[in-house]
Amino acid sequence: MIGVPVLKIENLRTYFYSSSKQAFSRAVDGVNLALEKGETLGIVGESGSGKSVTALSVMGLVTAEPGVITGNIGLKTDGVQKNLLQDIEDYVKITNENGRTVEVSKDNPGWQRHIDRVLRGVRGKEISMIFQNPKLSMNPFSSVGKQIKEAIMLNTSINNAQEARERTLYWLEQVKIDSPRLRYDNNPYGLSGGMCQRAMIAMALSSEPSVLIADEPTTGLDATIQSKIVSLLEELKSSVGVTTLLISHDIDVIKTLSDRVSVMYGGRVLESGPSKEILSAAHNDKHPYTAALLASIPTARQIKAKSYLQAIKGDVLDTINLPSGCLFYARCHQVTEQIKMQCKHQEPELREISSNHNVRCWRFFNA
Amino acid sequence: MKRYRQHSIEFGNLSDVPFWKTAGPIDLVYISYGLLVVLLVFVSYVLGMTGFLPFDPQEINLELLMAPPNTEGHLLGTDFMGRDILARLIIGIQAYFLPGLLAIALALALGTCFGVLAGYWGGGLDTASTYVSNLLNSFPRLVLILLMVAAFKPDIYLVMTVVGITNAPTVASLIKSKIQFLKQKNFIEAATALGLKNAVIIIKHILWHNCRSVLIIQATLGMAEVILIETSLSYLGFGVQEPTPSWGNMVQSGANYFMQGKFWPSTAPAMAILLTIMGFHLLGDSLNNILERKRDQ
Amino acid sequence: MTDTILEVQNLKKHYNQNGGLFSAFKGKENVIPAVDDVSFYIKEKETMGLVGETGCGKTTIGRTLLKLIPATSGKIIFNGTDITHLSAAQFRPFRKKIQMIFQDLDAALNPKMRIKAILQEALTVHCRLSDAEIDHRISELLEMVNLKKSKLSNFPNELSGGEKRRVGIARTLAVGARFIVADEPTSALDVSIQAQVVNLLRDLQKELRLSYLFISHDLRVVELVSHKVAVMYLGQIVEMGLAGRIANAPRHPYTAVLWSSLVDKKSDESIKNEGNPNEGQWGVFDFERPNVGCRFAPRCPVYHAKNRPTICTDPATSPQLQKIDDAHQVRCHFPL
Amino acid sequence: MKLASIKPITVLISRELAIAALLLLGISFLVFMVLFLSPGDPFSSLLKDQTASSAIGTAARSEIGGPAPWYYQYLAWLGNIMRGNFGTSIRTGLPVLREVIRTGINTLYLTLGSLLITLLIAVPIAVFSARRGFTATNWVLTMFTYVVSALPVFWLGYIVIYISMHRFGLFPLAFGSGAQTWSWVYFMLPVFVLGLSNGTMSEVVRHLREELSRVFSEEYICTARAKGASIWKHSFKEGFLIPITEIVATKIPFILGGAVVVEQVFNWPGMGRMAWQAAQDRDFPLILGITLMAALFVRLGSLIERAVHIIVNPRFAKE
Repeated sequence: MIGVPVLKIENLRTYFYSSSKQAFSRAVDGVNLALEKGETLGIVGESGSGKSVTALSVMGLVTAEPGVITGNIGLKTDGVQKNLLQDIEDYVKITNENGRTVEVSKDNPGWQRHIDRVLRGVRGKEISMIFQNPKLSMNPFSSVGKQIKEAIMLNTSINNAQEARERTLYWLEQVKIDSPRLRYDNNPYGLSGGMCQRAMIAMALSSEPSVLIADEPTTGLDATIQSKIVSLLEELKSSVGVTTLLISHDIDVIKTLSDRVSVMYGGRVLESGPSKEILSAAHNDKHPYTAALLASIPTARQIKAKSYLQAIKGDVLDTINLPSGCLFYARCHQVTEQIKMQCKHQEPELREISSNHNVRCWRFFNA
Repeated sequence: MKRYRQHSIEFGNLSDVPFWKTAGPIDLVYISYGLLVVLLVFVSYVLGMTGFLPFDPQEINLELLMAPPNTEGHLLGTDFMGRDILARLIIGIQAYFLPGLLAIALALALGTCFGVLAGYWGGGLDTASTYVSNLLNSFPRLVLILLMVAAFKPDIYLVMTVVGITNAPTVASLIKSKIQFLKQKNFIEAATALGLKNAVIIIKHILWHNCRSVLIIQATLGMAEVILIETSLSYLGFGVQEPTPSWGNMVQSGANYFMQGKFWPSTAPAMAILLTIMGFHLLGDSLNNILERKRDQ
Repeated sequence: MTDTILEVQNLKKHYNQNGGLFSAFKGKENVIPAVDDVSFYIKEKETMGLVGETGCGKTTIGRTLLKLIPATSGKIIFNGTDITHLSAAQFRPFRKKIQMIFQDLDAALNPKMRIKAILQEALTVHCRLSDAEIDHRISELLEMVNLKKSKLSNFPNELSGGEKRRVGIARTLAVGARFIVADEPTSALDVSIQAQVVNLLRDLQKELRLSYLFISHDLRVVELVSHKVAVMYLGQIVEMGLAGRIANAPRHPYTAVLWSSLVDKKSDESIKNEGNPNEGQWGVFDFERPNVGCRFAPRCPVYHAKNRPTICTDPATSPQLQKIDDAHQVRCHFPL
Repeated sequence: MKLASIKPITVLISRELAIAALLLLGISFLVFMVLFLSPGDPFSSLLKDQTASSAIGTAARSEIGGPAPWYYQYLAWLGNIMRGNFGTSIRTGLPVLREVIRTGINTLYLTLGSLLITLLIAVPIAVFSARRGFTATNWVLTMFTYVVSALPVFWLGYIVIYISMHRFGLFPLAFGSGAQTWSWVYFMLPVFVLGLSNGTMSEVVRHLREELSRVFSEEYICTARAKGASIWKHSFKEGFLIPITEIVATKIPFILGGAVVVEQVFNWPGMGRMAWQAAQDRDFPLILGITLMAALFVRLGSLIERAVHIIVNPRFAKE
């Protein structure tokens, strides 16, 4: 599986400033990811873990200020190598004190113009995105077909309207919308949530991107529809074979669809590796957070026995007031006396514990 | 380059950051200016009431007609009858103060009633109140006032009643949308489910906790409107009548001399109007920014 | 000991969808049966789960029980009293006993009030208490729901989702609820917090002898917490029975489809039994919503497998909820 | 079923028309009540020279033997209006309807022209500040809108006249003579003054800016950016078309009110000036006709707004 990554994110930091709290919310804090050709990389995490912000940062769609402040996003497709965060240093000045960022200056309008320029020809063409709320993500003032047609005309070599229409219908069929000809002229509000999501998927794939980013594609849909969308994505994965960055809080979805997975927490990747290894309850060597997350989902045995769920103690991380040691320390149930001080005061690094499996935990370093 | 700086101290409870740190600095400047204007209006009103003025505003001085500013102690000059402009400006606020408060009170009271009826109970009441506000909004205010003035008599209180009533739909729609927002968040249902009485929900939770800032903002903007209306009416000759000064009729009478190049008798009150209305507008808008909008989320 | 605390008989709630001012002239009324002829009962200390897709009317049932919206017809009997037609004032004493946890975390929380004031209001709404008693009760409540005392002085927007949910639960307990309608209590929460809240609700049930109507679309959680489960489809209960039975031996095709849609079951078992028998047969997504006959028929795998028998769609032979086993009812002509 | 519940556009628009008609009826009643209640019973005097043609009025009068009850009077009056008989002006003796239409066209020109000016100034400022956030240029422009909306409009008018007299040698009294070479400038002046200083500029800018920023942060705009499409194209309907028609509809009454003053300043032979004259003379038939006509303008404006809403997206037709 070792190849040249199509999308390589290095040391991405995206901060937001809360004026009412006079502090930074460290939404994404030094994330490294590599997406290889043909694979599906899942990012799993709870709300506030920074998984969606990572995706938006790649697409340059972060609107809250100051937004992306450091990093490197390398995109390599068909021999074209591009850094999507090119020259970010010209727009951002960071002041650190005691190893923490205390002040950021950013020329936001300038950066916005710059990134729009850099990403022209990347958005849509090279990377497409599926969003989490299908009904709100489609323009309510325009028909579904027109919106897909627009994407095709903008991002592919087709620039004949009639041809683009045919292509649109082809994609609508590919995502198994019933009577695509009828749906072509429907406005999004005439469609159900599941159908809208199918149309969104069609739109994202229609521009034949190198990378597809799917941000919570099943959230907010009914259970039966969710499973349909998942099986559609599964099918498309084998038929179209697009490189995918899949983001979800739903472990089951990630488990079904992704080859590798990164677990995010508090803006950091805590663990990454093959999803079969990480997300199966049977495998033992994993980050305590991943283990606890898996344990908190009711299993068939628990349901039968009506037993208590293994809840993770404490509350979700407040990204404004991050602890100085391991981010998960306060909630961790695997802290031993031996490593307690280390956990509390020093943040572990992401290190390989077996092939392709990296974990950010002190437990594995002393052994 | 915009600077974002982390709070230097280690904060425990983040809610303790004072509000003036959280608000945009420009809004604070606007608010201070607006509050200054409000204060000046109050002080002028009190000065006018107590007669504590630099000159007698009604005293005619035929030797000093149209004196330019800063002659013989007349800081802003004198008007066509030699009356001190500053004194007349100060006493002129009397024309707005009580009628203006009447208009605002009327607008808020009526608007709140209609807003609550339409938003809280909805249904037919909502349809009816939409109809009434559409009806009231159909008249250009000044034309309606001219009609009233023609039908009854040119009286500032009558005019202000009309202003108050025609302002009510704006307040009503704001209150209504606020209530609908709370309804959408199931807040009202939750309160009912708890067992609270309608009156408690409306008065305590809706009006006091969630609508008071809306009402304050509307009162502020209402005052600006009152001054603007009175000015226009005075110009048309239906406002406060000479010799009682109001800023409107001062501009109007001064404007006759504008063509002769004597700008001060009308410029001084016009500037007073400009600065005051701007003060109220800025105050209202920045209060809206600070109180009504969550800038972070 | 096992008295029936709440009984619902033939509850109906129809919405009139009309165009306001001029609807009277059009004559035609567009009636949407959000809840259509629903009957069930809940015993003390019991949890009944209510599952179904968005728009199936499960939330409407919860609201009707609390008389937040009036029922069109039917009967709601609480503790032996028919509460269907009580006026708001007559019903107020019952609000002490029947409470609701709303899906929206912010519903119970006035954004301009501190947590303490919110709890205080809930404590004093039905009875007068001295300040000392209030303080005492508040600390009791905090302990019950595992909330730190320091949070009392916070405003709701300073709390995390889990804390907001706890305050919401504390508020219902402050009133002294016996029966709680929990409308999607975990859906707005993160996975790690969901488990905490589910555990908390179950603890409280044991301690305070509460009964729940647990409305959720999370099938696993419903199966875990409830004693019996009702499955709703387009306003009707299509199957009702003991939780384990519904989940593992469903008789109604819809229930079967619903449970088979749990994604993880598929990924775990797909290797073993390749393909789902229902797969591919109901590719219709924006499905029809018939008001007569069997409502599930257009999506039903059995209906299609049996070559669309007319008995399923004929208005005269609408399927009725029938007992097929003790404590297991199904609304289907061809139960699995 | 979902699709079926969206009614065709013609039905929705005819519904709006019916509502507008109902509102006009309410307006006429309100106006009637004002005059009916006013001291000196101007209404009877108004009706006196009209009821000759109205059978219902005379019948009622002879039946009761005194002044007719209010609803008879109202119906009689309404019947006259329906037939286009607004009575004659007390002062000039000319038929009201013709006078109102004659001056109404002038006022319409003034009103629409100044609306255009307002939008031409406000839209760029709003777009600029919605895109750029807070900057120095922005602040200056915003302050400018606050200043012009707080200025007494007639005072600005005087300044403009003063300048035009001294710079261009134009005189207000020359309106209509058309002899001067610069006369078209003079036609533009009142439009410009009213457009600038009708007291709504800051509000218009604020409303537009907020709507635009709201639309820019909508999720579908995010989608549009993600697929590389122009956000202007996608935000046009919700961010420009709808707010602008909304402004046009809601600000017409304000601008008509301002027109009364501006027409006075510039001797513009419009409806507002006539209203002022009528109010001074207590010329009831005339002011009544003007009020009704002004209300008709306002209703037309909001009818256009509703129509645009419906055509742009039938889903919004339901309030």
